[in-house]
Amino acid sequence: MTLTVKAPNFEVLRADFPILETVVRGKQLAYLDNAATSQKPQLVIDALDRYWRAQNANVHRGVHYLSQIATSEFDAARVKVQTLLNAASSKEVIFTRGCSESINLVATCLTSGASAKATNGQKTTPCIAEGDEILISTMEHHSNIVPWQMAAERVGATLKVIPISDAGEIDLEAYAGLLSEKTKLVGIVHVSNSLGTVNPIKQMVEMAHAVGALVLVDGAQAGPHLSIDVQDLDADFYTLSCHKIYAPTGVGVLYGKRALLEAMPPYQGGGDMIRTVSFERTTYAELPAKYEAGTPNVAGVIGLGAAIDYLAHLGRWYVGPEKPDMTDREALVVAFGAIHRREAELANEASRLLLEIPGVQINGSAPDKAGIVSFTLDCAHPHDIGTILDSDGIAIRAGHHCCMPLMNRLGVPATARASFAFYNTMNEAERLASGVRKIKEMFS
Amino acid sequence: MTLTVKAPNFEVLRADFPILETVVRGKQLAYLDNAATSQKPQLVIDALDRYWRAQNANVHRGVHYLSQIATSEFDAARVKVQTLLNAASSKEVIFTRGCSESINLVATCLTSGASAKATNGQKTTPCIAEGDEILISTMEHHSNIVPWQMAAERVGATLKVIPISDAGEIDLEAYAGLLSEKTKLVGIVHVSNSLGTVNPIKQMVEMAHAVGALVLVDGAQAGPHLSIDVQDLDADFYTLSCHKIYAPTGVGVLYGKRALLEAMPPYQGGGDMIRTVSFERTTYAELPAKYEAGTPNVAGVIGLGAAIDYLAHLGRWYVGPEKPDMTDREALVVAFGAIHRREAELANEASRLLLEIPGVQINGSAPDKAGIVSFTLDCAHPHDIGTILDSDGIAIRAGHHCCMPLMNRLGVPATARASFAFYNTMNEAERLASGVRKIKEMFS
Amino acid sequence: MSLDLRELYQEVILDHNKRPRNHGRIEGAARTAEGHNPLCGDNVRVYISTEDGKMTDVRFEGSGCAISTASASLMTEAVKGKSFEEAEAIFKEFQQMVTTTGEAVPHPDLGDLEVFAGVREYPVRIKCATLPWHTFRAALQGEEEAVSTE
Amino acid sequence: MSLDLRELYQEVILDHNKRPRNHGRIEGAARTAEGHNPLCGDNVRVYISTEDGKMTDVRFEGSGCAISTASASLMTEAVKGKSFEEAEAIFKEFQQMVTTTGEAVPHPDLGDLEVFAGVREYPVRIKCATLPWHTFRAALQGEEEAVSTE
Ligand SMILES: Cc1ncc(COP(=O)(O)O)c(C=O)c1O
Ligand SMILES: Cc1ncc(COP(=O)(O)O)c(C=O)c1O
Ligand code: FES
Ligand code: FES
Repeated sequence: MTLTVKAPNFEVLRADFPILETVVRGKQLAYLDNAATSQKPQLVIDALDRYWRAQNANVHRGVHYLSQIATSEFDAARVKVQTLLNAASSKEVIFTRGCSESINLVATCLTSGASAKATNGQKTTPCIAEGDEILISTMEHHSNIVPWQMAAERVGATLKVIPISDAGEIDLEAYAGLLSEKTKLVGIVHVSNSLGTVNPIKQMVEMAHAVGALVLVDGAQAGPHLSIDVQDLDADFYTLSCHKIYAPTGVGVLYGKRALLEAMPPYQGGGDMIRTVSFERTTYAELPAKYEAGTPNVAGVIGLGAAIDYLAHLGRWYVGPEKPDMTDREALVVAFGAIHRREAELANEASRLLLEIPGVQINGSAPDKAGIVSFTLDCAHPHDIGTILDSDGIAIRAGHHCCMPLMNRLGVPATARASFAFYNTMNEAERLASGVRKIKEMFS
Repeated sequence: MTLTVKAPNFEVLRADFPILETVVRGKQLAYLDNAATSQKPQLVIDALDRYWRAQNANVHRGVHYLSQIATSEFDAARVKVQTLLNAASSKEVIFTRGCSESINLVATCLTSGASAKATNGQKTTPCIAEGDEILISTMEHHSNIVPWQMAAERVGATLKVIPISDAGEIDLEAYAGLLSEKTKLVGIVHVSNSLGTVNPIKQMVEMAHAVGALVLVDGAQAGPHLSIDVQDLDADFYTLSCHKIYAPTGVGVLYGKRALLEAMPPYQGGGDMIRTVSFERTTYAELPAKYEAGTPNVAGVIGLGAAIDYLAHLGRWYVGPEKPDMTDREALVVAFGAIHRREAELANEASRLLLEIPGVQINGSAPDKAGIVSFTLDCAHPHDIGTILDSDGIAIRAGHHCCMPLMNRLGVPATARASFAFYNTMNEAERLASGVRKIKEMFS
Repeated sequence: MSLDLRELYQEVILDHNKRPRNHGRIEGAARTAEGHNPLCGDNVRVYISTEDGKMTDVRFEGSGCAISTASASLMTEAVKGKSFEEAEAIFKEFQQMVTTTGEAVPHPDLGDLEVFAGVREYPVRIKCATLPWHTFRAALQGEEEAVSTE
Repeated sequence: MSLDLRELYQEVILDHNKRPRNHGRIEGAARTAEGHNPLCGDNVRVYISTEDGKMTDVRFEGSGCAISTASASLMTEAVKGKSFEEAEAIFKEFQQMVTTTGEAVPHPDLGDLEVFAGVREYPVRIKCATLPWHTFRAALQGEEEAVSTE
């Protein structure tokens, strides 16, 4: 879809996010910690409020009025996620507690061979076994490392690591060399939360499939910034962290190809994930219920639906009244195109200004980056930077960003990270840089 | 604590729950589906709204203003849960996605012997192994059956079932007979969601401990109605479903004795649950972080804190101005005493009126029951009852209530269930009964 | 009781629920299948006897609500003596009637089955009405495993 | 820059951060321990030499922020030459100063260490200030495993 309109002013969208009005120690909040969690638009806050006041009930199997409303809103949100990811079926969308749980689910179910018998009479169960290899990369978040370490240990598989270049990009040659028939699974982050690098997922999936390996894509940081098409990527599993996509906390998404999710054993047991239970024999429900034991986060999922609505509105607003009959999917594609450009603009300007300060080093210089600027300053520890910027109302994150192996690779114990959302401004990027400049002076 | 005041009028509390104003098909909503999920007081709705507008950030390790507020509210909620359960330490309170996940966590970690090596150098790890026995009861919810079936199958343990009497009470003699040195774990529901029976947990725990078995108490239905003291019960694990305790969806609690939680291997891997990660060796964080991989449901947990505040307010309101310096724990004990009495009153009246209708049978006649009335009518299927009552604005649940084995024991495919909260009224109990009477006429 | 509800629980339905027609099994039936409604746990089994491409007898057994029982009862009456194609055509129209939202249109071809028109206002009960039909079709197609309405 | 912040990053702290005193290891130290701050991943190692119940030398190594580095540096200065009991008394007062909320009170006994009074306004940074001290005490108690501030 090509845009014929002049880009509208993103700053008007700030009014949709009430928290951006916050004043911190006398200064206007500059929220540059979006990679940790995003802020929520009024539309989402209102949907939640409405839910608690007028719709709250447990979903599924309820015959009464509230239960029917809650169920239909809940089911509608699943279809919205299907649209967001361009999944072939809404049955391929599993709601979890978060991106971390989504990854754990896959890592556990692919290595719980013993329970595989319990599935609904499936013949072949995808499974990682002794001697098999799991490939992940140096830039993974702990949530895409530790579950695989635990899984590998459980079955006696080997975890191998794809190296990265100094610029913070996957070493594709090394990746090709590591792939073999032993490789059963590749776990790779779509957008690095520490570097901002956007990885060449489509190509990596193709290479993995050529040796018969499955691919799980950790989309925690891609979800808020890129338009995702799981069918085009041909990813076997794709995970989202919904609180980073302008939706409430406590919701994650696991997308999985239907045949895989059907063949895998169940994860957690409990209400809703069963078909029949007896002490002798329990049979499991069909997708997506099979992987959703217990009462789901009904309000959170409905809030996620509202967040996706907001993004579609954003796409329509961006295009203007010219394309009144855009589908939701088209509107989302437009929205993310615009968001990605806007965030890159902000991050590039922040990087440029920071690099003018002697002693600043930026980690991650891939050409295609999401709005993340990870940096260090020679004379000050990232936590000192964080505390001092906070006193100017500027919220950034300092630390290892749940990427200790990557910090090791970069040779730093921690970094300071400013992460941008479309509602940030050029002025905020400038405030960040001038804050860092003051720290430089103070600590030299 | 003895009360010297005359019981205040519970009906004034209805004003705290905005959803109770709902009009369904022209009739005022009578929400009698509280065992499925409870409604939320304004205090909780407001806390959530405030969170999204003024406090939202990712918790832990954040140095900036919002992150500090969110973290301190989040941590405070953990202490409130400690008070609610009278746990010895807030480190014994683990936040999960729900009661089902809490039970799965324990079932998995007690049977994942292989991963036990990975814990922080613990010597003895509590573990269920081949040939061991797990005891659960006939009246368990699927969430306290299926995880144990899966766990037993994983390691080759045997699942045994404690029978119940016709009145819906645990057969304690049979229980004594089933307990042996082979018994490694007893999983028992505190309050049955289908029968309302309050089980003699303290005695059952004592009996289990005498043979060296651990006890997990499924407190999903006890949390909203009884004052719980895990130290007095001496339960090894206790689980809560927070959306049933006037708190948001997407939050559960696992209480576990510290020594056990420390000795058990971790459950899910990811951010926040680690101490250090390297590709060679990962060490795990201390409690409670060890069991909380990934971003938690921050808003949900803070909402839970507000729900506990509300319950403490309720206790203070009930006592009146006489005891200005009650502790929160004392206020909660008072609140639940009052709630339990009020709900029993409502449920008893509903039972009495229903039993006047020929063909009505009530399932569960234990002397000490929580506010649950499960019934069948000879001429109408529970779902027909549910649909017809709904058209009168009366919300009940019909079905197997995630208790298929219990339905089998009762010899019914399903029941209709009215479940009361303290905000229900005598008038609602009467409307229920007169609705059922009309159905009787219609279907005879 | 509301008007809506009278639309759902019409006299014909209440009657067929109380005294279901063609209730019971056919020993050695040519075709049979079991259906299961995962929303409530109810089951129905349908038996079919055939001769010369016509269904000479159709019966059912199982536990269910008034809607599913009456639907099974009325279905057996509607398809008895019909060919498979004729039955399929009835099913199609029936399904369309109970799942189409919007302005109600008359379905005179359905005869007594038209009493289920009100079900479309009760989304969670639609499966009650269609369960017997899905099971019937599974029996025709000779499916072995229990079908579910999902 | 806000006043509050000047309270936290006092000149003395900035100075000890830039030029930490007693920085380095003591080969064959009588006592040593490693401390770890799980909030940030930073580490510190403390070495102690003793003679006749007095600490003749105390040094530290590690990576940390300005607060923890300056705290380690000022701690080594404060405890050198002291007995274990005297050091423990200083620690107690120091800890009280950085963790007590409410009206600030002077702590003249702490000498230079009083520059950390501002830390109490920054809850997430308190562990930075106490990490060296917890590590020091672990070394005194001869703990083998790395201690953490949690
Ligand atoms: C007795 C009992 N146990 C467990 C559960 C499961 O709780 P949740 O659905 O919140 O995981 C429930 C509620 O549905 C219950 O009533
Ligand atoms: C790249 C990446 N993967 C996984 C996660 C984990 O997501 P969550 O904490 O929502 O489970 C995060 C966010 O913290 C992330 O940035
Ligand atoms: S409620 Fe079970 S078939 Fe209708
Ligand atoms: S930030 Fe690590 S010790 Fe201060």
